[in-house]
Amino acid sequence: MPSKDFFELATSPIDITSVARRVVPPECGATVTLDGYVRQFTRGRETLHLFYEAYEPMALREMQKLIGQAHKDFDISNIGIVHRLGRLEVGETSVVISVAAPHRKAAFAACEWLIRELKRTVPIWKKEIYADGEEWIEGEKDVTPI
Amino acid sequence: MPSKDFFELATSPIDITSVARRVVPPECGATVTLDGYVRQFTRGRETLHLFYEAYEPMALREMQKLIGQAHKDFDISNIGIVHRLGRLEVGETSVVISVAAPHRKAAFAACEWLIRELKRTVPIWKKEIYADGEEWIEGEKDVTPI
Amino acid sequence: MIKALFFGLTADLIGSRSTDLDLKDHATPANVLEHLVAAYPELAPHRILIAVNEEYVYADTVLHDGDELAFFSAVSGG
Amino acid sequence: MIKALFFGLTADLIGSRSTDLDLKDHATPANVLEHLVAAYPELAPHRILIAVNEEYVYADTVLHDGDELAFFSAVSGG
Repeated sequence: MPSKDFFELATSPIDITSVARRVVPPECGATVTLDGYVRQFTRGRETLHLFYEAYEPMALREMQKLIGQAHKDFDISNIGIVHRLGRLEVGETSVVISVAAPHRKAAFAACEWLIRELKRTVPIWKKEIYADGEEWIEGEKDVTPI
Repeated sequence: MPSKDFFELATSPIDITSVARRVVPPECGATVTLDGYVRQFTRGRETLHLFYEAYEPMALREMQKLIGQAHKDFDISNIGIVHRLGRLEVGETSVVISVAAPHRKAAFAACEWLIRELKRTVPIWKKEIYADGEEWIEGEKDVTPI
Repeated sequence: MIKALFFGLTADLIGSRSTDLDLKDHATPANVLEHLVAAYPELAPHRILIAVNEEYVYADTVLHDGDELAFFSAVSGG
Repeated sequence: MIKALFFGLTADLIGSRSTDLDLKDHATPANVLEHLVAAYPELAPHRILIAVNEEYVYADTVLHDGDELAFFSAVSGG
Protein backbone atom coordinates (compact mmCIF):
# COMPACT_ATOMS: atom_id res chain seq x y z
CA MET A 1 0.00 0.00 0.00
CA PRO A 2 1.46 3.40 -0.92
CA SER A 3 1.87 5.75 2.00
CA LYS A 4 -0.82 8.38 2.34
CA ASP A 5 1.30 10.60 4.56
CA PHE A 6 1.30 14.27 3.67
CA PHE A 7 2.59 17.53 5.08
CA GLU A 8 1.71 20.92 3.71
CA LEU A 9 1.75 24.62 4.35
CA ALA A 10 -1.51 26.24 3.31
CA THR A 11 -2.45 29.84 2.67
CA SER A 12 -6.18 29.27 2.34
CA PRO A 13 -8.65 27.84 4.91
CA ILE A 14 -8.11 24.23 6.00
CA ASP A 15 -11.02 21.80 6.01
CA ILE A 16 -10.65 19.36 8.91
CA THR A 17 -12.83 16.69 7.34
CA SER A 18 -10.80 16.53 4.16
CA VAL A 19 -7.55 16.22 6.13
CA ALA A 20 -9.00 13.47 8.32
CA ARG A 21 -10.28 11.61 5.25
CA ARG A 22 -7.05 11.75 3.26
CA VAL A 23 -5.16 9.65 5.83
CA VAL A 24 -7.69 6.82 5.81
CA PRO A 25 -6.44 3.42 4.63
CA PRO A 26 -9.07 0.79 3.79
CA GLU A 27 -8.14 -1.48 6.71
CA CYS A 28 -8.24 1.12 9.47
CA GLY A 29 -11.41 2.14 11.23
CA ALA A 30 -10.54 5.26 13.18
CA THR A 31 -8.71 8.54 12.86
CA VAL A 32 -7.62 10.88 15.63
CA THR A 33 -7.42 14.54 14.67
CA LEU A 34 -6.02 17.49 16.56
CA ASP A 35 -7.03 20.88 15.31
CA GLY A 36 -5.78 24.20 16.60
CA TYR A 37 -7.51 27.45 15.87
CA VAL A 38 -7.33 31.12 16.58
CA ARG A 39 -8.50 31.86 20.10
CA GLN A 40 -10.50 34.99 20.69
CA PHE A 41 -9.01 35.51 24.15
CA THR A 42 -5.51 34.72 25.39
CA ARG A 43 -4.84 35.47 29.04
CA GLY A 44 -7.84 37.80 29.00
CA ARG A 45 -6.57 39.87 26.05
CA GLU A 46 -8.66 39.93 22.89
CA THR A 47 -7.00 38.85 19.66
CA LEU A 48 -8.17 40.65 16.50
CA HIS A 49 -6.35 38.31 14.18
CA LEU A 50 -3.18 36.24 13.88
CA PHE A 51 -0.35 36.10 11.41
CA TYR A 52 1.77 32.96 10.90
CA GLU A 53 5.14 33.02 9.16
CA ALA A 54 7.35 30.03 8.34
CA TYR A 55 10.83 29.24 7.16
CA GLU A 56 8.99 27.23 4.58
CA PRO A 57 11.48 24.69 3.20
CA MET A 58 12.82 23.93 6.68
CA ALA A 59 9.28 23.72 8.11
CA LEU A 60 8.40 21.10 5.51
CA ARG A 61 11.60 19.16 6.25
CA GLU A 62 10.89 19.22 9.98
CA MET A 63 7.31 18.07 9.40
CA GLN A 64 8.60 15.22 7.25
CA LYS A 65 11.07 14.25 9.99
CA LEU A 66 8.28 14.19 12.59
CA ILE A 67 6.26 11.90 10.36
CA GLY A 68 9.25 9.57 9.90
CA GLN A 69 9.91 9.45 13.64
CA ALA A 70 6.23 8.85 14.43
CA HIS A 71 6.17 5.86 12.11
CA LYS A 72 9.19 4.44 14.01
CA ASP A 73 7.72 5.05 17.47
CA PHE A 74 4.03 4.25 16.97
CA ASP A 75 2.09 1.52 15.18
CA ILE A 76 0.19 3.83 12.86
CA SER A 77 -0.81 3.76 9.21
CA ASN A 78 -0.96 7.30 7.89
CA ILE A 79 -0.36 10.85 9.06
CA GLY A 80 -1.54 14.14 7.63
CA ILE A 81 -0.28 17.52 8.82
CA VAL A 82 -1.45 20.84 7.41
CA HIS A 83 -0.39 24.18 8.90
CA ARG A 84 -1.90 27.45 7.77
CA LEU A 85 0.24 30.53 7.08
CA GLY A 86 -0.48 34.22 6.63
CA ARG A 87 -3.35 36.12 8.22
CA LEU A 88 -5.96 34.12 10.16
CA GLU A 89 -9.18 35.42 11.64
CA VAL A 90 -10.52 34.39 15.05
CA GLY A 91 -11.92 30.86 14.89
CA GLU A 92 -9.99 29.82 11.78
CA THR A 93 -8.00 26.60 11.85
CA SER A 94 -4.25 27.07 12.16
CA VAL A 95 -3.16 23.44 12.20
CA VAL A 96 -4.65 20.01 11.65
CA ILE A 97 -2.89 16.73 12.46
CA SER A 98 -4.71 13.51 11.59
CA VAL A 99 -3.45 10.03 12.37
CA ALA A 100 -5.02 6.78 11.19
CA ALA A 101 -4.00 3.55 12.89
CA PRO A 102 -5.23 -0.02 13.17
CA HIS A 103 -5.73 0.56 16.90
CA ARG A 104 -7.03 3.79 18.38
CA LYS A 105 -4.56 3.88 21.24
CA ALA A 106 -1.57 4.36 18.93
CA ALA A 107 -3.42 7.02 16.94
CA PHE A 108 -4.12 9.04 20.11
CA ALA A 109 -0.54 8.68 21.34
CA ALA A 110 1.02 9.58 17.98
CA CYS A 111 -1.26 12.58 17.43
CA GLU A 112 -0.44 13.94 20.88
CA TRP A 113 3.29 13.44 20.29
CA LEU A 114 3.13 15.08 16.84
CA ILE A 115 1.46 18.30 18.01
CA ARG A 116 3.87 18.60 20.94
CA GLU A 117 6.89 18.15 18.68
CA LEU A 118 5.50 20.38 15.94
CA LYS A 119 5.14 23.21 18.44
CA ARG A 120 8.72 22.65 19.59
CA THR A 121 10.61 22.09 16.34
CA VAL A 122 8.83 23.25 13.19
CA PRO A 123 10.02 26.78 12.28
CA ILE A 124 6.72 28.63 12.21
CA TRP A 125 6.01 31.78 14.21
CA LYS A 126 2.79 33.34 15.36
CA LYS A 127 2.15 37.05 15.67
CA GLU A 128 -0.87 38.11 17.76
CA ILE A 129 -2.56 41.32 16.67
CA TYR A 130 -4.50 43.00 19.50
CA ALA A 131 -6.57 46.17 19.54
CA ASP A 132 -3.64 48.02 21.15
CA GLY A 133 -0.61 46.46 19.49
CA GLU A 134 0.95 43.27 18.22
CA GLU A 135 3.44 40.72 19.48
CA TRP A 136 5.50 37.87 18.06
CA ILE A 137 4.92 34.86 20.29
CA GLU A 138 8.09 33.08 21.36
CA GLY A 139 8.02 29.36 22.04
CA GLU A 140 8.92 28.05 25.46
CA LYS A 141 11.13 25.22 24.38
CA ASP A 142 14.57 24.76 23.00
CA VAL A 143 15.59 22.43 20.21
CA THR A 144 18.66 20.28 20.54
CA PRO A 145 20.30 19.65 17.16
CA ILE A 146 20.59 15.96 16.38
CA MET B 1 -20.71 30.44 29.60
CA PRO B 2 -23.48 28.09 28.47
CA SER B 3 -22.35 24.54 27.86
CA LYS B 4 -21.83 23.63 24.23
CA ASP B 5 -22.04 19.90 24.90
CA PHE B 6 -24.22 17.94 22.51
CA PHE B 7 -25.06 14.34 21.74
CA GLU B 8 -27.05 13.22 18.76
CA LEU B 9 -28.07 10.30 16.64
CA ALA B 10 -27.94 11.16 12.95
CA THR B 11 -29.43 9.49 9.92
CA SER B 12 -27.63 11.61 7.34
CA PRO B 13 -23.88 12.02 6.73
CA ILE B 14 -21.83 13.58 9.53
CA ASP B 15 -19.43 16.41 8.76
CA ILE B 16 -16.38 16.15 11.03
CA THR B 17 -15.47 19.82 10.72
CA SER B 18 -18.85 21.03 11.85
CA VAL B 19 -18.79 18.72 14.89
CA ALA B 20 -15.27 19.85 15.81
CA ARG B 21 -16.29 23.50 15.42
CA ARG B 22 -19.45 23.30 17.51
CA VAL B 23 -17.54 22.41 20.69
CA VAL B 24 -15.17 25.36 20.45
CA PRO B 25 -15.32 27.91 23.27
CA PRO B 26 -13.60 31.27 22.69
CA GLU B 27 -10.88 30.66 25.30
CA CYS B 28 -9.74 27.24 24.12
CA GLY B 29 -7.24 26.75 21.36
CA ALA B 30 -7.44 23.08 20.45
CA THR B 31 -9.91 20.32 19.80
CA VAL B 32 -9.25 16.58 19.69
CA THR B 33 -11.57 14.60 17.45
CA LEU B 34 -11.98 10.87 17.05
CA ASP B 35 -13.82 9.74 13.97
CA GLY B 36 -14.76 6.19 13.13
CA TYR B 37 -15.78 5.13 9.68
CA VAL B 38 -16.81 2.11 7.69
CA ARG B 39 -13.79 -0.08 6.94
CA GLN B 40 -13.61 -1.73 3.56
CA PHE B 41 -11.87 -4.80 4.97
CA THR B 42 -12.28 -6.45 8.37
CA ARG B 43 -10.09 -9.45 9.04
CA GLY B 44 -9.59 -9.81 5.29
CA ARG B 45 -13.31 -9.91 4.51
CA GLU B 46 -14.78 -7.17 2.33
CA THR B 47 -17.66 -5.14 3.72
CA LEU B 48 -20.27 -3.97 1.20
CA HIS B 49 -22.02 -1.70 3.64
CA LEU B 50 -22.97 -1.40 7.31
CA PHE B 51 -26.19 -0.96 9.17
CA TYR B 52 -26.37 0.62 12.64
CA GLU B 53 -29.36 0.25 14.92
CA ALA B 54 -29.87 1.90 18.32
CA TYR B 55 -32.16 1.72 21.30
CA GLU B 56 -32.47 5.42 20.68
CA PRO B 57 -33.73 6.96 23.93
CA MET B 58 -31.37 4.81 26.02
CA ALA B 59 -28.46 5.53 23.65
CA LEU B 60 -29.00 9.26 24.14
CA ARG B 61 -29.19 8.81 27.93
CA GLU B 62 -25.98 6.81 27.96
CA MET B 63 -24.24 9.42 25.80
CA GLN B 64 -25.39 12.13 28.18
CA LYS B 65 -24.07 10.11 31.15
CA LEU B 66 -20.68 9.72 29.46
CA ILE B 67 -20.50 13.46 28.93
CA GLY B 68 -21.38 14.11 32.58
CA GLN B 69 -18.76 11.65 33.79
CA ALA B 70 -16.10 13.06 31.44
CA HIS B 71 -16.67 16.55 32.85
CA LYS B 72 -16.08 15.13 36.35
CA ASP B 73 -12.95 13.21 35.43
CA PHE B 74 -11.21 15.55 32.97
CA ASP B 75 -10.55 19.29 32.84
CA ILE B 76 -12.36 19.90 29.57
CA SER B 77 -14.67 22.59 28.23
CA ASN B 78 -17.05 21.04 25.73
CA ILE B 79 -17.87 17.67 24.23
CA GLY B 80 -19.72 16.77 21.07
CA ILE B 81 -20.77 13.23 20.16
CA VAL B 82 -22.64 12.32 16.99
CA HIS B 83 -23.35 8.71 16.02
CA ARG B 84 -24.80 7.78 12.65
CA LEU B 85 -27.61 5.22 12.32
CA GLY B 86 -29.09 3.28 9.41
CA ARG B 87 -27.23 2.20 6.30
CA LEU B 88 -23.65 3.44 5.84
CA GLU B 89 -21.46 2.97 2.80
CA VAL B 90 -17.74 2.13 2.98
CA GLY B 91 -15.77 5.20 4.03
CA GLU B 92 -18.70 7.01 5.63
CA THR B 93 -18.32 8.36 9.15
CA SER B 94 -20.10 6.31 11.81
CA VAL B 95 -19.14 8.32 14.88
CA VAL B 96 -17.46 11.61 15.75
CA ILE B 97 -16.38 12.62 19.25
CA SER B 98 -14.86 16.09 19.66
CA VAL B 99 -13.46 17.46 22.89
CA ALA B 100 -12.30 21.03 23.46
CA ALA B 101 -10.17 21.78 26.50
CA PRO B 102 -7.92 24.54 27.78
CA HIS B 103 -5.03 22.07 27.66
CA ARG B 104 -4.53 19.49 24.92
CA LYS B 105 -3.57 16.68 27.27
CA ALA B 106 -7.01 16.56 28.91
CA ALA B 107 -8.71 16.72 25.51
CA PHE B 108 -6.74 13.69 24.27
CA ALA B 109 -7.39 11.72 27.47
CA ALA B 110 -11.10 12.53 27.56
CA CYS B 111 -11.64 11.75 23.88
CA GLU B 112 -9.91 8.38 24.25
CA TRP B 113 -11.98 7.57 27.34
CA LEU B 114 -15.23 8.62 25.63
CA ILE B 115 -14.81 6.40 22.58
CA ARG B 116 -13.83 3.44 24.74
CA GLU B 117 -16.87 3.87 26.98
CA LEU B 118 -19.21 4.61 24.07
CA LYS B 119 -18.24 1.30 22.47
CA ARG B 120 -18.86 -0.48 25.78
CA THR B 121 -22.07 1.10 27.04
CA VAL B 122 -24.11 2.96 24.42
CA PRO B 123 -26.80 0.63 23.03
CA ILE B 124 -26.00 0.75 19.34
CA TRP B 125 -25.37 -2.33 17.19
CA LYS B 126 -23.55 -2.77 13.93
CA LYS B 127 -24.48 -5.23 11.22
CA GLU B 128 -21.82 -5.97 8.59
CA ILE B 129 -23.13 -6.83 5.15
CA TYR B 130 -20.66 -8.91 3.09
CA ALA B 131 -20.91 -10.24 -0.46
CA ASP B 132 -21.82 -13.67 0.96
CA GLY B 133 -23.95 -12.85 3.99
CA GLU B 134 -24.42 -10.54 6.92
CA GLU B 135 -23.62 -10.57 10.62
CA TRP B 136 -24.58 -8.59 13.71
CA ILE B 137 -21.35 -7.67 15.48
CA GLU B 138 -21.35 -8.39 19.21
CA GLY B 139 -19.28 -6.23 21.53
CA GLU B 140 -16.53 -7.77 23.60
CA LYS B 141 -17.30 -6.09 26.86
CA ASP B 142 -19.85 -6.35 29.57
CA VAL B 143 -21.59 -3.50 31.31
CA THR B 144 -21.97 -3.49 35.07
CA PRO B 145 -25.13 -1.68 36.15
CA ILE B 146 -24.39 1.21 38.48
CA MET C 1 -48.10 -5.70 32.24
CA ILE C 2 -44.63 -4.83 31.06
CA LYS C 3 -43.26 -4.28 27.60
CA ALA C 4 -40.15 -6.15 26.43
CA LEU C 5 -38.06 -4.72 23.60
CA PHE C 6 -35.54 -6.54 21.41
CA PHE C 7 -32.83 -5.01 19.23
CA GLY C 8 -30.38 -6.05 16.56
CA LEU C 9 -29.37 -9.68 16.96
CA THR C 10 -31.97 -10.46 19.64
CA ALA C 11 -34.76 -8.98 17.51
CA ASP C 12 -33.62 -11.09 14.54
CA LEU C 13 -33.35 -14.31 16.58
CA ILE C 14 -36.73 -13.82 18.24
CA GLY C 15 -38.32 -12.54 15.04
CA SER C 16 -39.94 -9.63 16.82
CA ARG C 17 -39.00 -6.21 18.11
CA SER C 18 -41.29 -6.11 21.14
CA THR C 19 -43.82 -8.07 23.14
CA ASP C 20 -46.16 -7.42 26.06
CA LEU C 21 -45.78 -9.67 29.10
CA ASP C 22 -48.02 -10.45 32.04
CA LEU C 23 -45.70 -11.30 34.89
CA LYS C 24 -46.08 -12.79 38.35
CA ASP C 25 -45.18 -10.66 41.35
CA HIS C 26 -41.44 -10.43 42.01
CA ALA C 27 -40.61 -11.51 38.46
CA THR C 28 -37.12 -10.54 37.29
CA PRO C 29 -35.44 -10.09 33.89
CA ALA C 30 -33.70 -13.42 34.60
CA ASN C 31 -37.11 -15.17 34.70
CA VAL C 32 -38.13 -13.57 31.41
CA LEU C 33 -34.81 -14.40 29.75
CA GLU C 34 -35.10 -18.04 30.88
CA HIS C 35 -38.44 -18.30 29.09
CA LEU C 36 -37.07 -16.55 26.01
CA VAL C 37 -34.06 -18.89 25.76
CA ALA C 38 -36.36 -21.90 26.17
CA ALA C 39 -38.55 -20.62 23.32
CA TYR C 40 -35.63 -19.39 21.15
CA PRO C 41 -32.63 -21.64 21.84
CA GLU C 42 -30.58 -19.64 19.27
CA LEU C 43 -30.25 -17.00 22.01
CA ALA C 44 -28.37 -19.38 24.32
CA PRO C 45 -24.81 -18.88 22.99
CA HIS C 46 -25.04 -15.07 23.16
CA ARG C 47 -24.31 -12.74 26.03
CA ILE C 48 -27.53 -10.81 26.56
CA LEU C 49 -27.53 -7.41 28.26
CA ILE C 50 -30.59 -6.18 30.12
CA ALA C 51 -32.06 -2.73 30.60
CA VAL C 52 -35.12 -1.61 32.51
CA ASN C 53 -36.54 1.84 31.77
CA GLU C 54 -33.47 2.68 29.67
CA GLU C 55 -30.97 1.80 32.40
CA TYR C 56 -28.68 -1.22 32.65
CA VAL C 57 -29.82 -3.52 35.46
CA TYR C 58 -28.77 -6.77 37.08
CA ALA C 59 -30.75 -9.82 35.97
CA ASP C 60 -32.28 -10.23 39.44
CA THR C 61 -33.83 -6.76 39.60
CA VAL C 62 -37.51 -6.97 40.52
CA LEU C 63 -39.79 -5.79 37.71
CA HIS C 64 -42.78 -3.52 38.23
CA ASP C 65 -45.97 -3.00 36.29
CA GLY C 66 -45.38 -0.54 33.46
CA ASP C 67 -41.63 -1.18 33.22
CA GLU C 68 -39.95 -1.12 29.83
CA LEU C 69 -37.62 -4.11 29.69
CA ALA C 70 -35.01 -4.52 26.94
CA PHE C 71 -32.80 -7.43 25.89
CA PHE C 72 -29.89 -7.00 23.53
CA SER C 73 -26.49 -8.41 22.64
CA ALA C 74 -23.29 -6.67 23.75
CA VAL C 75 -23.21 -3.28 22.07
CA SER C 76 -21.05 -2.66 19.00
CA GLY C 77 -21.41 1.01 18.10
CA GLY C 78 -18.51 3.31 17.33
CA MET D 1 30.08 33.93 1.07
CA ILE D 2 27.11 32.69 3.07
CA LYS D 3 23.56 33.90 3.23
CA ALA D 4 21.91 34.66 6.58
CA LEU D 5 18.11 34.57 6.87
CA PHE D 6 15.95 36.15 9.56
CA PHE D 7 12.32 35.36 10.37
CA GLY D 8 9.49 36.71 12.46
CA LEU D 9 10.78 38.54 15.52
CA THR D 10 14.45 38.48 14.41
CA ALA D 11 13.56 39.89 10.99
CA ASP D 12 11.57 42.69 12.66
CA LEU D 13 14.32 43.53 15.16
CA ILE D 14 17.05 43.53 12.52
CA GLY D 15 14.83 45.27 9.96
CA SER D 16 15.80 42.84 7.24
CA ARG D 17 14.94 39.32 6.12
CA SER D 18 18.36 38.34 4.77
CA THR D 19 21.95 39.45 4.33
CA ASP D 20 25.07 38.14 2.62
CA LEU D 21 28.14 37.65 4.78
CA ASP D 22 31.83 37.27 4.01
CA LEU D 23 33.25 35.18 6.80
CA LYS D 24 36.69 34.22 7.99
CA ASP D 25 37.73 30.58 7.89
CA HIS D 26 36.31 28.54 10.77
CA ALA D 27 33.62 31.11 11.47
CA THR D 28 30.62 29.78 13.41
CA PRO D 29 27.00 30.89 13.87
CA ALA D 30 28.06 32.03 17.36
CA ASN D 31 30.51 34.52 15.79
CA VAL D 32 27.81 35.85 13.48
CA LEU D 33 25.24 36.11 16.27
CA GLU D 34 27.75 38.00 18.44
CA HIS D 35 28.10 40.62 15.70
CA LEU D 36 24.34 40.76 15.21
CA VAL D 37 23.65 41.31 18.90
CA ALA D 38 26.31 44.04 19.01
CA ALA D 39 24.64 45.78 16.07
CA TYR D 40 21.04 45.11 17.21
CA PRO D 41 21.04 45.01 21.02
CA GLU D 42 17.24 44.41 20.98
CA LEU D 43 18.12 40.80 20.10
CA ALA D 44 19.96 40.26 23.39
CA PRO D 45 16.99 39.31 25.63
CA HIS D 46 15.69 36.70 23.18
CA ARG D 47 16.61 33.06 22.82
CA ILE D 48 17.78 32.72 19.23
CA LEU D 49 17.72 29.35 17.46
CA ILE D 50 20.14 28.59 14.63
CA ALA D 51 19.80 26.54 11.48
CA VAL D 52 22.29 25.82 8.72
CA ASN D 53 20.99 24.50 5.42
CA GLU D 54 17.55 23.99 6.95
CA GLU D 55 18.80 21.90 9.89
CA TYR D 56 19.11 22.91 13.54
CA VAL D 57 22.80 23.21 14.52
CA TYR D 58 24.86 24.01 17.58
CA ALA D 59 26.22 27.56 17.71
CA ASP D 60 29.81 26.32 17.34
CA THR D 61 29.27 24.48 14.05
CA VAL D 62 31.84 25.53 11.48
CA LEU D 63 30.30 27.35 8.51
CA HIS D 64 31.23 26.68 4.90
CA ASP D 65 31.06 28.78 1.77
CA GLY D 66 27.56 28.60 0.27
CA ASP D 67 25.83 27.69 3.53
CA GLU D 68 22.37 29.07 4.25
CA LEU D 69 22.37 30.27 7.85
CA ALA D 70 19.15 31.18 9.67
CA PHE D 71 18.44 32.92 12.98
CA PHE D 72 15.03 32.91 14.58
CA SER D 73 13.26 33.06 17.92
CA ALA D 74 11.86 29.91 19.56
CA VAL D 75 9.12 28.60 17.28
CA SER D 76 5.44 29.17 18.07
CA GLY D 77 3.42 27.37 15.42
CA GLY D 78 0.48 25.11 16.14
